[in-house]
Amino acid sequence: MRFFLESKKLMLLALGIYVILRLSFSFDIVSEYIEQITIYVFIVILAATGLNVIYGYTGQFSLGHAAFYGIGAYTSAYLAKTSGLENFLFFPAMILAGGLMAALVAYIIGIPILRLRDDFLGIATLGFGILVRVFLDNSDRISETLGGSRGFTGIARLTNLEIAFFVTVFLLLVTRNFISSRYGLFWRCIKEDETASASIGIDTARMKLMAFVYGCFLAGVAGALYAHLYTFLHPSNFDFLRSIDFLIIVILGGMGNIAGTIYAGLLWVGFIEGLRIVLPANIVDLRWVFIPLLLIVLMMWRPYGLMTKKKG
Amino acid sequence: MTTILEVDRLMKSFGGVKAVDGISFHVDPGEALGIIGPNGAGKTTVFNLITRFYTPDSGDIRFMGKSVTHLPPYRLARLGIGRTFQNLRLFKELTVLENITSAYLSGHRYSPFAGIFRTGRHSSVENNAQVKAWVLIEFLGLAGREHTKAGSLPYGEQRRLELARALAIEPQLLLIDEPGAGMNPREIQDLVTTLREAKKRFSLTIVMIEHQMGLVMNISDRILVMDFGEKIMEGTPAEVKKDRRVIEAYLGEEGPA
Amino acid sequence: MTNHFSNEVPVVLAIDGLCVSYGIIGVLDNVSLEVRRGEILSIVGANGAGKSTLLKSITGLVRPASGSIDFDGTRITTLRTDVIVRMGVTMVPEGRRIFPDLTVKENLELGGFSQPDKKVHRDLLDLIVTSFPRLKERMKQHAGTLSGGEQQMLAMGRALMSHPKLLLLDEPSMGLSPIITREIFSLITRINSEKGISMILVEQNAHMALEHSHRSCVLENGRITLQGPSGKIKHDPRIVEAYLGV
Amino acid sequence: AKETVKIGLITPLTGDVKTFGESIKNAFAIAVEEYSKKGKYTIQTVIADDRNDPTEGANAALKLVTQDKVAAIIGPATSKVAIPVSVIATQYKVPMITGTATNPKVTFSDGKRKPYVFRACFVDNFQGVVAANFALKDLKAKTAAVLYDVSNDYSKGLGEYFKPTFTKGNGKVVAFESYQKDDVDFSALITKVALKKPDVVFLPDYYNKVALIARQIREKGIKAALVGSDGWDSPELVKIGGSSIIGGYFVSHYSPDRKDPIAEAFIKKYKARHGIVPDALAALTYDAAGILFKALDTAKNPRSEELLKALAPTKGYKGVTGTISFDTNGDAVKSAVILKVEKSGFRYTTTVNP
Amino acid sequence: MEQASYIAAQVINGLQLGAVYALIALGYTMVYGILRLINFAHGDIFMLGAFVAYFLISRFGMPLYLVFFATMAVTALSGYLMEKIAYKPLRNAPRISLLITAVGVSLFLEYFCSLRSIFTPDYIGFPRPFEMETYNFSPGGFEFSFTNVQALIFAITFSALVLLYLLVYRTKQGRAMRAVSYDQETAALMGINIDNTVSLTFMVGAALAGMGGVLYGIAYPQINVFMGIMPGIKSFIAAVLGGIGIIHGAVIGGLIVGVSEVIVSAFLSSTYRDGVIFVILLIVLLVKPSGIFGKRSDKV
Ligand SMILES: Nc1ncnc2c1ncn2[C@@H]1O[C@H](COP(=O)(O)OP(=O)(O)OP(=O)(O)O)[C@@H](O)[C@H]1O
Ligand SMILES: Nc1ncnc2c1ncn2[C@@H]1O[C@H](COP(=O)(O)OP(=O)(O)OP(=O)(O)O)[C@@H](O)[C@H]1O
Ligand SMILES: [Mg+2]
Ligand SMILES: [Mg+2]
Repeated sequence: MRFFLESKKLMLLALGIYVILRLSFSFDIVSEYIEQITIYVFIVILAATGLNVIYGYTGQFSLGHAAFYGIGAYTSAYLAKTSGLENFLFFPAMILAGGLMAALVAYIIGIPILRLRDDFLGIATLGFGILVRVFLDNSDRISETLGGSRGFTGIARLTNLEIAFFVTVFLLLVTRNFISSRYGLFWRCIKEDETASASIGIDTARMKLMAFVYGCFLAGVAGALYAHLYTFLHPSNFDFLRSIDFLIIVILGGMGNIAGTIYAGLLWVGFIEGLRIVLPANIVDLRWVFIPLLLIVLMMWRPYGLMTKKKG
Repeated sequence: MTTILEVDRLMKSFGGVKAVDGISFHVDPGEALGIIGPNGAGKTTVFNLITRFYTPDSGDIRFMGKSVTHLPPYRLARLGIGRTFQNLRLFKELTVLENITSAYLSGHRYSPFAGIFRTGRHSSVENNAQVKAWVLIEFLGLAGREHTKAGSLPYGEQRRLELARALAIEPQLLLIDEPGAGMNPREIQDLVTTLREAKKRFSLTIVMIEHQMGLVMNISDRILVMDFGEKIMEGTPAEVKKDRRVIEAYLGEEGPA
Repeated sequence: MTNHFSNEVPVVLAIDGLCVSYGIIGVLDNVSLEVRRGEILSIVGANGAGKSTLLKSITGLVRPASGSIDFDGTRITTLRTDVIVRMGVTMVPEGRRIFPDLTVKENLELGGFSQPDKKVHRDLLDLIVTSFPRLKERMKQHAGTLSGGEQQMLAMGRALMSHPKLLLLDEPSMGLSPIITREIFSLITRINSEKGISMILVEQNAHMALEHSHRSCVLENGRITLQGPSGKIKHDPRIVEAYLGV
Repeated sequence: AKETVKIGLITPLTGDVKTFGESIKNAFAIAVEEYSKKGKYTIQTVIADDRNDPTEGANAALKLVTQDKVAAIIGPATSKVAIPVSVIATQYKVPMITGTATNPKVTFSDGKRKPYVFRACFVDNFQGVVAANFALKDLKAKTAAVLYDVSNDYSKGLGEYFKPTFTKGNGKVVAFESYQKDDVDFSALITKVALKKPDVVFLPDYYNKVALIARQIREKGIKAALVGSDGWDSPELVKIGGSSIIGGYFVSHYSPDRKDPIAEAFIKKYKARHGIVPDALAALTYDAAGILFKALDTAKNPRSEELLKALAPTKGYKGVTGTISFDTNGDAVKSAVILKVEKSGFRYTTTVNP
Repeated sequence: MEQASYIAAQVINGLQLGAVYALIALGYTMVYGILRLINFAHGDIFMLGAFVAYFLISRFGMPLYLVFFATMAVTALSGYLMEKIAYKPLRNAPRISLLITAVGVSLFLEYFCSLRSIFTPDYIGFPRPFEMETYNFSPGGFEFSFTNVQALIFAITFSALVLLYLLVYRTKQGRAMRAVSYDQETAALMGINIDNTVSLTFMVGAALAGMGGVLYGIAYPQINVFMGIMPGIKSFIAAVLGGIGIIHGAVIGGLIVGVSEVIVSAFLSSTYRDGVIFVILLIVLLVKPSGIFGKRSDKV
């Protein structure tokens, strides 16, 4: 298929990375901790890419991305657990279900909410994030399995390097093509000027919704992978600060820059976990003092994202 | 069909100000209509009402015989009403080429699936878009700039790019709001030539708002003069130039500057 | 207008060897010029020649890479915009830039922000209101809802409120009806002759610019290619060909 | 030289419950130091911060287990972090003892016992039941109101176990109201509760919330007795709550004023080092570590199987928080004490056996 | 009658909470107005205010009115420093980078202050400098009561509103603030010193947040380094609800958020209080995209 032919170089690169990772995992060159973090990085990149589509490309400010990540996580975990199909065979279907549920919710909430712009949209999505958090906290009223504020326990560990890697790479390629198609072009037009976009015949409401739904779909898929990697879900994993995490990655990577998102995801998780390794025991409590400092310094150094040199 | 656009007793007020006060006019296919009038007469508002960026308080707009008053802006664009803006509205971070292809592609579809998996439909539509864009780039003298970001073009080229973008939706009716603003007399002469040629080549009907008499008097077959949201007169350029009311309200005593 | 400014009239503004660039793109290349007290200097040039950039560097909105700018004998090259403004240099920016959510009156008052004298303030307001009756009707309206022409009048009026010694006008007639354009230019002349305010006038409408200035410069690709009394420049064949049309 | 054994401590050293993490870290350090003097092995502590975040906790646990290769884990402090860590402990067969995580699912979930996971505290249901019985029998309460934090599993769990016990004993729960983690304004709830005039108000939450609620309860003129849980145990309780909280009762693990040499020794040491009386978190962690070290000494070797064999049958361990035995689920079986809040501190009232 | 008294009691409860939100929202609105920046660290300035007041009262036993002034001075200074150190270098950067920096500043303040060598990670009791008194009224059998704490909060919030109004709409500095908030370059062309104006705005906003912190400590006498997060978010929602950039909008928005939170807790369940705020916000924004008092003039 052309899809694979056109991305030949990238596919080869991906394959190379995969082989290196697989070998170092199989031969215990790195600890399982590093393995887990590596897989986690893919998940974070995938979710952040979703936000990049929504915000970086289409200019729709979202402060509630983690909510969709959470919806994907809870949906797929719940389906897998209650259907008894907690195995590798059905796992792709469960991942898809997580993504689709996030997309569906995004669709329903997007119709009213996406009429708002900029910070107003940001605040509305932030509010939605809080709403989802409240819902998850009380989810045990709906089903004991969901666990409410006690957390959703006993999820099968189905996410492994292969699944996480290939799902992420495939969806990144899809995203890249999507963005270079007419739809991606329209998204960028809308980001620049909505009125002008409408004047050349772009159905702005529909395109914005499409970007939002797609971006949330990616978050949902990432959430599904997360649920089956960490095997435990807690509402506090999907709160405002997690949304900010994704936003930080998008901005560090540069708005509308997928490669940047990949690097920034790696850097951000790498830094948070790396400090865990390098900080001496008596000052571990400084870890979260250093992390924001690094963030501030990075922003001053590269206000347009890591990949873009300072302008002007 | 005799008229391409019919505006019927259009009204719009903002707060207490009646920006457009029951204006009616029509545009025939293939003609160029100029709209002039003092600042604040409501000219731009008329454009915004036709393209539905503002909702009319009352009145009706018919395009090619059908009422389009209720349609959203993007539908009007797809029906064939193109426009430019008084204060440039380009996609500044997009290249010249992208500015033009986006307009073409909005009317030439392929599915998201085709886009993601690069089907044959995708390539044929995309190829056509490039071809069409190149025609416009050459036509408006933007060759060599195609990969420049629109925002970093000099002002005059930005104006031309906006025109190219409006033409890329393959409109039948083109509404242009002060294309000559910020141009020197020499550049205006060039613009006259370009617009004349565009009209012929793309069989356009043009409605133009303009304060530069050198431009509007040269292009228009007919001129409509507005003041206080109303039509104060309508006629050929020669008639308008002589009209007392127009001279008093708009042109000033010494004739066109 | 005829040029009657001899060398005895003091120089208000002196620019020497000014170079400006945005990033790596050079915009102004070794520009030198002078404005004498009470003089109107017009700058003519194609789109993108760097006219606005020149005005912005005078008011400190753009930092020059090299060269110097002196106003009234003081070096202002590196001063902050508000300091320069308070020294008596005011600009009417391109595209009006009025404050859309403030009323017309508030916009005018802001123009007089650096004007401590209440009496001068009131007199100026009166002058502006009589010069632009249209603004008077709209004193309480939000400036953002004015039409393009009304906004340009407001921008002019606002600049005059600071009682400047040197007024920089960036395309004041852009988007204005012929009658208002003429009014604006006659106002420019009147202010100049009555108040003796020196001006730099950047204008696309080359006919009007040459008509209403004492001296003119032609700016092409960031360099001054021609300079002289407006009366003379008006008839220069190169100018006629490139800027005036037939 | 003695053989070195690595023990991991996972605890929140940053974030919203940093306070817990510090108490736990301090207590653990004392336990390690004491053990080093007479124990079989040299202990090397590896400390990891979980920021009270499940993902961070899981990452930290994996690091300790697969990278640092610790022999056992002490912690984490809260259930939401202890649950994912317990999964990892089970998977990698590393014994883990949490001092303070009270959610039943830490040791037992989805119908399965997590064989490597233990805890030194009692579980939510026990405390809820104890508190309800105390209210019924000792306070002779007929009606009760429950206010709990719906987003805090600890608080919610206790509230939910209190209710049926109290109802079964012919009491009536006249108000069962919840609030959210970040709430500080409980006026609406309390105004509501005031109308019902309950005999007792059950406040199963941490001291900071309880103290605020207690103040607002008294300010609204409610005279009901206040009853709570081990989360109350902090010197700050009285500082924040002032006179409103005086006279309240709460279930706890140990009483600082009970004559008990082990407890006294620990309290003295802790006080000497940190200038404050240890809270329940510190005492429980000290006991958790003590149980682990005892097993370490009895086990053939400090590897997982053998350590587990020594740990699981722990019976009658004499700790600061009472005599601890593990039941088949690895949960501590021990008596609870009821303490009364007084101006000078917490006074021992009675002991309740399971 | 009893029901009416109950409702009245709940509304007064809500107004108390709302008035504190309003104070924080005022600062948000001002800073947002001038830099279009959602200053996430604003909630932490509020926290700082509460801690400063705590130290002043418990360590130095300072009288209350002095505590207010001293706290406001300290938070104003910290607002000033925050702007100069973290935000000013990014004045010409994209707005979103500024927002991320603000998040960084916020996290930094929280985690830094939670170090025992700085403040403390504990929840600590705030020493209320006076005894609470309740005043009961029963005009015609309709009973309601309020406390001296509530009276203090209302009085201060209301005077802050009036003073701020005078500052912004009646003084030259206020006009400068508004000009800078629309267009910095043009404001500079009016002879306005941008740096000073931005600094002033930050200081005023931070002083209000500091005052909010003191009142919060008095009303809900317990403080912690993370105490600013939720009130911060809710106050920003309040500011948006009322129309961001509009002074009285912030106050009305704060009161709406406070009252609806309490009313929902009273008649539905406390669980839904945050959810309901979102629903109200959404409805308001969909009907009026710029908030209740928000202005808009988007000409095409
Ligand atoms: N969005 C709006 N809100 C309020 N008033 C408006 C709005 N748009 C236009 N107006 C008012 O309507 C009137 C007509 O404005 P319009 O822009 O149509 O004038 P115009 O004829 O295009 O003028 P110009 O030649 O200066 O561009 C003006 O008085 C203006 O103040
Ligand atoms: N902020 C900026 N960043 C980068 N390039 C700029 C910037 N502003 C202007 N330029 C470029 O500098 C050149 C000169 O611009 P300037 O605005 O000074 O021209 P001008 O003579 O005033 O033209 P116009 O008649 O269009 O107003 C143009 O090529 C323009 O694209
Ligand atoms: Mg117009
Ligand atoms: Mg210019």
